[in-house]
Amino acid sequence: MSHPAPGLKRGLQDWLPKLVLAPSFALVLVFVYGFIVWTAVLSMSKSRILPVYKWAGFDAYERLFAQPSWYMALKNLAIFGSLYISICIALGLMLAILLDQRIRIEGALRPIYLYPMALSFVVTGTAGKWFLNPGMGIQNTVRGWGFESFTFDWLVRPDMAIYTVAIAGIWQASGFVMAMFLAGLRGIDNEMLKAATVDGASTFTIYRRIVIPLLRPAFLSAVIVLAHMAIKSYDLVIALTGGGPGNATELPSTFMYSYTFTRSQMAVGSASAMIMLMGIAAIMVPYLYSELREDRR
Amino acid sequence: MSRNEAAIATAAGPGWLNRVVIYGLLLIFAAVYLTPLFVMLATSFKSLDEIRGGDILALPRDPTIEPWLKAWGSACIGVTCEGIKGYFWNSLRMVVPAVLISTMLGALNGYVLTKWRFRGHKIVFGLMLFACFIPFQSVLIPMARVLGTLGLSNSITGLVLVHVVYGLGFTTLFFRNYYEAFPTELIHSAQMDGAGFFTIFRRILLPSSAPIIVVCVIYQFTNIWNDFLFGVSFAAGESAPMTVALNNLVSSSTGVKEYNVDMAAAVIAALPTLIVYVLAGRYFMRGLMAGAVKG
Amino acid sequence: MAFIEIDRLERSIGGNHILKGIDVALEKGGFLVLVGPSGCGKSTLLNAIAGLQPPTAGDIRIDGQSVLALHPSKRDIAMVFQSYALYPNMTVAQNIGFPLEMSGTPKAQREDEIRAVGKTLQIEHLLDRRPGQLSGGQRQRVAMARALVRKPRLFLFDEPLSNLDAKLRVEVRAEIKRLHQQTGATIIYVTHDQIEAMTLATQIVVMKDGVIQQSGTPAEIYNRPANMFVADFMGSPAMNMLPGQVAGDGRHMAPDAAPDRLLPLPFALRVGRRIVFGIRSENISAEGNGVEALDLPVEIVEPTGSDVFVWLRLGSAHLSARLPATSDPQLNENLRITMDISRAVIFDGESRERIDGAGH
Amino acid sequence: MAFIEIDRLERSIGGNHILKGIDVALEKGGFLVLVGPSGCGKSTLLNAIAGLQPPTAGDIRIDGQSVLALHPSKRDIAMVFQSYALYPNMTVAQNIGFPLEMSGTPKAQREDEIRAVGKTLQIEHLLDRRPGQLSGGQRQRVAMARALVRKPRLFLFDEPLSNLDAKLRVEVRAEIKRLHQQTGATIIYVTHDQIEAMTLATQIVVMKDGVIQQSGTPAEIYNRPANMFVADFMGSPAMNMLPGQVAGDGRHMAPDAAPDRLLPLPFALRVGRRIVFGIRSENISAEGNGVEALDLPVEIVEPTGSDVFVWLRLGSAHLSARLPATSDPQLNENLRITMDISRAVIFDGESRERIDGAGH
Amino acid sequence: EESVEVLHWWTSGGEAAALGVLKDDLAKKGVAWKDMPVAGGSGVQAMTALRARVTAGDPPTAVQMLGFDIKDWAEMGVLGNLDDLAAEQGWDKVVPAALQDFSKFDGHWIAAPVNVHSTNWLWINKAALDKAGGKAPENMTELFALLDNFKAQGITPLAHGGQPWQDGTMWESVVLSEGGMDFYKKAVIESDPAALGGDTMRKVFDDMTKLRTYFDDSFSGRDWNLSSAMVIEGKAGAQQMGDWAKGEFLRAKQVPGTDFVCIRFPGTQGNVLFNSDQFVMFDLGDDEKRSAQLKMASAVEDPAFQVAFNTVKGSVPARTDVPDTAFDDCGKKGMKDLAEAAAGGTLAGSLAHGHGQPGAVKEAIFDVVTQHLNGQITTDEALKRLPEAVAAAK
Ligand SMILES: Nc1ncnc2c1ncn2[C@@H]1O[C@H](COP(=O)(O)OP(=O)(O)OP(=O)(O)O)[C@@H](O)[C@H]1O
Ligand SMILES: Nc1ncnc2c1ncn2[C@@H]1O[C@H](COP(=O)(O)OP(=O)(O)OP(=O)(O)O)[C@@H](O)[C@H]1O
Ligand SMILES: [Mg+2]
Ligand SMILES: [Mg+2]
Repeated sequence: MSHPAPGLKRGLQDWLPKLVLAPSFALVLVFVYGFIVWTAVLSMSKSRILPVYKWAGFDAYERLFAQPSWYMALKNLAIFGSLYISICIALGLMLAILLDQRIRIEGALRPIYLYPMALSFVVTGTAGKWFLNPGMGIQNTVRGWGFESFTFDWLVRPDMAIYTVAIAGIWQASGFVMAMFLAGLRGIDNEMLKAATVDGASTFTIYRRIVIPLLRPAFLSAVIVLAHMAIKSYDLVIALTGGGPGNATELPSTFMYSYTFTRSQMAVGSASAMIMLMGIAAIMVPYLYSELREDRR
Repeated sequence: MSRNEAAIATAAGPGWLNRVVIYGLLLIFAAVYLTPLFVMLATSFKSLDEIRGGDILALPRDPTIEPWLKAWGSACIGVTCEGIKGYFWNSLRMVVPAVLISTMLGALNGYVLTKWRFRGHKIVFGLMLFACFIPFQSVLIPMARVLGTLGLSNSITGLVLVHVVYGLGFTTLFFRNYYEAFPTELIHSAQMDGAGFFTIFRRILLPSSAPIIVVCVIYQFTNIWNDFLFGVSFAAGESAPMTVALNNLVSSSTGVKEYNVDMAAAVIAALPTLIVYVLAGRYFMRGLMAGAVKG
Repeated sequence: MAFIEIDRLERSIGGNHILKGIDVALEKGGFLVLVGPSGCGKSTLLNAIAGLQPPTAGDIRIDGQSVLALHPSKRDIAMVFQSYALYPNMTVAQNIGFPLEMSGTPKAQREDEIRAVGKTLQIEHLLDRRPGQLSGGQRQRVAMARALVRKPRLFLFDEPLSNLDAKLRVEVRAEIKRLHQQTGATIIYVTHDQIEAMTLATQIVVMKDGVIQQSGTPAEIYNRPANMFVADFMGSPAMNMLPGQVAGDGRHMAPDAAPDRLLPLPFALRVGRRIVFGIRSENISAEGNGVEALDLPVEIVEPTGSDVFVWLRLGSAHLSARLPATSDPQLNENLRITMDISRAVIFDGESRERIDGAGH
Repeated sequence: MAFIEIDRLERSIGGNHILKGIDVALEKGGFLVLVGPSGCGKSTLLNAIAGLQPPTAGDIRIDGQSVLALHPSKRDIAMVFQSYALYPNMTVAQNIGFPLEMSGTPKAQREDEIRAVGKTLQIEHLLDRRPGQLSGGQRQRVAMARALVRKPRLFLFDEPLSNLDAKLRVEVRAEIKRLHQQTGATIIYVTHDQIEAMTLATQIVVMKDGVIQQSGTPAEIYNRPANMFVADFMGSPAMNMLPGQVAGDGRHMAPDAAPDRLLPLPFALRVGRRIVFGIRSENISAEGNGVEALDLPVEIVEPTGSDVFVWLRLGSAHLSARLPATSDPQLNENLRITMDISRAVIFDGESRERIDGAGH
Repeated sequence: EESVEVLHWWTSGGEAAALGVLKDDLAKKGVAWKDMPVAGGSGVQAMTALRARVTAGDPPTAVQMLGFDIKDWAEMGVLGNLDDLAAEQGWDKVVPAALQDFSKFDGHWIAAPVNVHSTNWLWINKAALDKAGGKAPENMTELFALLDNFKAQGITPLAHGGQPWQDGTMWESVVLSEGGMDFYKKAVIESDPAALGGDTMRKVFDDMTKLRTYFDDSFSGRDWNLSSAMVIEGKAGAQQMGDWAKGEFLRAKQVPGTDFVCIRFPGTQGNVLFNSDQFVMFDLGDDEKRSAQLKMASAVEDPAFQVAFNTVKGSVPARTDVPDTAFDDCGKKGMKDLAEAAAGGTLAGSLAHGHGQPGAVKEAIFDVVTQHLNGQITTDEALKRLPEAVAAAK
């Protein structure tokens, strides 16, 4: 057998994987990192209605941090984010554990918990706005049943509206979290649970001491997914409250959108986008680092 | 899937009481989760009068499919009154190629990043993954600029490009996690058998990737179908996707609110994703377990 | 009345009979090894004893009392699983201490006992590690420690050595043996491995398809297998089995594979009866030279270092023989062998049960 | 010039030296078995030969030509993996036919060859199944068929039997042996299992930490191990090793464990030299009764059915001895044993290398 | 063939039907209509879409636009020039000067005004008003008295939808009522800090606080048309809203003067706060497209279209030379008020609808007004924050 140019052939085989990856990587470099740089430039420009590339230094950042509503947005994100993440996880975990108890109708229940994830915010918002509105929705209905003093008017109370947004968000995402935990539960070695039973642990103890600690990776994934959804939450707020009453449900994402597009303060909007990106990076980079540092599995 | 049989069956107290509590809780939550959908469905079959006066949780007194017909075929969106059906097809024409391309690219990326590693593969992956997390509002303007340069502004093709780009991070993540657990020996074996890069992918990996493809397709399908921001920014008008049309229908600023038509349209808009979730839910779980989400 | 009594135990899952009336009795301090092919119901039986899967019928008594109504944790049984089932989120010490913690042992006492059992099993230096940082053999010992520390009245082991490599297996096996001898614990042990079964057990139970085939001491099982299944299952290489017909004076058999090469029988049988002649490879030697010697061609030679196994052709059948490491059989040449007929085992050709010399 | 020549092969991964200058030569038709503890670099070496991982230095020549520049598929080498690496989505026939398909063999011819190799390995009836529907042994045979069908000039096997249970292992081992004898293929085979190595190889290479410890025929390796590592690694139970000091006339050793029990040496050595005396359990017997006999207390008795292993105490050390199945040593009583000194192996106490009789 | 691509947010109901008139008209002239509707409160999403199109270098032919947005876009130099057409058709003479402010940039016509809305209206249920004596209120005091009466009748006195732009609409009417047109111009149009933080403004915020007490529980986030429905059905007594609300009443087959009453917001008779929808023509640099653009602009300013469109939409024509015969009572009143105000200098742009201040300032004012109305900040804080926010947004 003769191989005319073996070196060349091998060369192509060696390059092929990189060639295949290259287009995707290039797309991401341009469309994500290029755009981040672009946004950074805009945030230091004098852009208002459209991009203009006149240097303005950190003026936009100064103006951003002079806005009371920016602080409102940050505060709301803290409230919304912590509630959304913690309750989604608690509820998702509870449902997953309940569903893991040899439930006959599991196949029917799972999609019921999951389906809100499938709905677009336009749909959810339309229904939710109506449903949570005291005059038309659940409060009205329950009063109609004879409970005259029943009150559920959080949607219209500035101090409570952000909680309503959290409720809607939790309704939408907790099923997905449930699925993640259920997948984690199904991956736990059955013999371990038997061992714990023989060792004398009660069901509650088994979950508390063995199962839940073992779900650590699922927790981590859930927190990351939920955190990024919380930070990016835009649709939900716009559909449900439009940021109101007042600016009681303003979040950084809606803030950024309105400054960039409706208030013609593109530089300030871009500055807020950069701050958001930094916030996301602060969460994601350590996670990615720990995830990629050692080869798991 | 009968697990923890022992742990539960014998562990705590009278079994039946436990079962009642468990089923009770599950059913209550199911009811809570279902209520909004129920309200939407019930409303879509009611007449406007009934909606104004009535209880939102009540079943329709005289069900009518009129709102559905109107939403589908004759509701006015802008100056045309042909319902949302045209936009429904727009969405399909956008979603199918976008899902297919992003899934395909994700699969190839996952394949390279696990089975053909090179120096720096982790950094490349990290950069791609981080891309999942950028807020989309901040890329609208630059993206518009690029689409315009490419001559793709205001077109379905442009939307497909956008969704492919911003879906890549997640699809790559899914496939990478999945292929990570795929035995490398199989790749080595195929290499020795004389298969090349693409042959191995097509003949060995792809046929075994069904669970993760399902997860990826469901995830991408839902996200892309439900996207509004990109749709309204890059394809308002004739090539607008479903969500934009739905928004035009339900949030018009003046005129009588036809809630029943709105709800019918909303349900129609949600139908494909709902069907996908209900039909493929089982495979979705299986795919999740197979490593889409580490856990 | 034995210490452990399992009485016509049955279990079916969804119409499938997994256990079909199992009877076992085991004395206090006994070491019962359960063997059988995969899927025969060994784990199911162990789980039933532990209380992890309730039986459908029958009874399990320990020390004279039925334990069926007791919760697993109340049966005073410890179990070591095939995968060891160590809790990966706890340290070794916490793993070992877990059953004590569950039973409410005070912390100080717990630590003493953990240290004591750790000393016995030579894992003191590992107490602060997590299971993920241990080798297979070390994990095995931790799992054992977790069982030991409870001082239960019965230990259950479900294929504890199957994940270890050959060398480690020998070591841990010796350790389990020593443990049993030191503590006098009562043990029920599941394995696939014949050597393990033979070396550890005081009593072996061979199962097949949820039915007990034979129960007895290792020597009984090995030397006087109740039927062909047991004979074939125990021993490596498997016992040579030659079906044939009793011929001549009733003290010889004409094997079907080579009807003209008569084989001597250990006892007389009715002429013409269909039987199976079984002999183990270590009972064939190339040393003797009597009238009953056979000259058979050598097909394969397998020197293992400590021995040489040869595969001989007898008509259309094969016989394996174990020869000393020093012997040097030549491939394709004839080898003269003799069989230790006193150790041959005869089975009925129909029922496949062993025929006892006494019954002729 | 040998058929396969591996020449000072090295490989490092990220600063770690995995292979540290490996030299191997193998004749055409040879069966080379590579043994060594886990992580010593066996798979790495095989992968380098196959072309799956390039070496950092050195050369690999087949039939006189370097193959380093060739793509794996062009080296004309087939490999059977530990996990068999069957393509789960293809039928058995498609699996076997895959390499032929890749080399562009026409369909009709492919089918003929699949059927032919299927016949040889007795898997004809399985051709339409998928790997998931096969037992371990069947999978193993399919993997072999896939390698065989290519008729390569070299086969590589990476622990092909380690996933099988003991019984099946013996069978498949015999099958591989037969195959080698029938086809005269050249084979490099990795295993952990001593018996496998001994029975299959024409040449054994023992590796440790990326360095070859010894290379030779099975008998050489077993009987004349180059050093203590090899002696300890080959054989089960491991060779008894007693460190001590040459004493008296230079033909005896005083073991450290019991300095007063002098052991005879096979040849004379300088008095006072530190050595290690090694003897395998099958070379200790309870039969002889000469002057060199020792009376040692029995610590453990392990009857395996075919043999009885006893562990004897010699001072603070232990000796294992293999006795015939018929013997009945009593626990804690003294047993009189003799050693076959001609088969004892002596190692230097410092270098741990074997000391040859010739060199005194 | 020629075509126009029109970006607008008149996506449904009467508005879309009104636009259909224009579409048909153009079709007759051989110009095809490519529709690009983007719904969402006063064009927020539409402006986003527009920005994307302009950034992409592919702007639509014509875009519905409001007030200061037009100026902003004109400043970017991306709009076309309609001077020739305007000269030919004499737009300068028939379009009120206050409107021209927005339709022209640097003295050049850049947009074709479609209509004029005015925001300082109050819509009252006739039956409820009759029960309360039948007299329409003429100042804030009378208004509060009327609302008290409604409350006594057991209906929601004031139907209001709690969205920032609705809050703003109400606020600007109150500003106009308390301070008159001069104050409105000073505080809102010129954003004089003293006026924004002064005593008159305190009265405005006090009024707002008081008005808040006449809302029902579920006002927050409610669309304005639902509030109108409450007035129509008699569940509520009155609603402060722009003249587009009339469409709701008409569609419910109600007759002005019989079933409902339209009055200027108490204390603002004679003053008009307007906003005007205009079609802005982008510079497309293509003669064929430009010709279609001009045809469309000309069609928009066609008196017949002005009548047809505005009778449906509830607004009044942007041209003052259109006869009012086709309009109902409220429409006629609107046209008369507009003509008077234009002549008397009491016509000013509506802040809430983008004709008082650029978007940034408008939103900044909304922030304060909305937060105050919802009780998040006190009147004192509002008075302090208002000038600050306006200054910061500039
Ligand atoms: N949950 C179950 N549902 C149905 N059949 C089951 C279930 N669990 C076990 N079985 C069946 O019961 C039989 C006995 O299983 P068991 O685990 O006891 O076998 P085993 O003897 O322990 O096998 P191995 O040696 O492979 O562990 C098997 O045939 C198995 O298929
Ligand atoms: N990709 C890698 N990166 C770093 N080290 C590696 C890599 N692959 C293997 N090694 C190291 O190389 C050494 C040799 O590995 P190899 O797989 O050749 O061992 P082996 O002898 O085949 O062991 P086993 O018998 O367990 O299969 C091991 O110590 C291993 O940790
Ligand atoms: Mg089992
Ligand atoms: Mg290996």
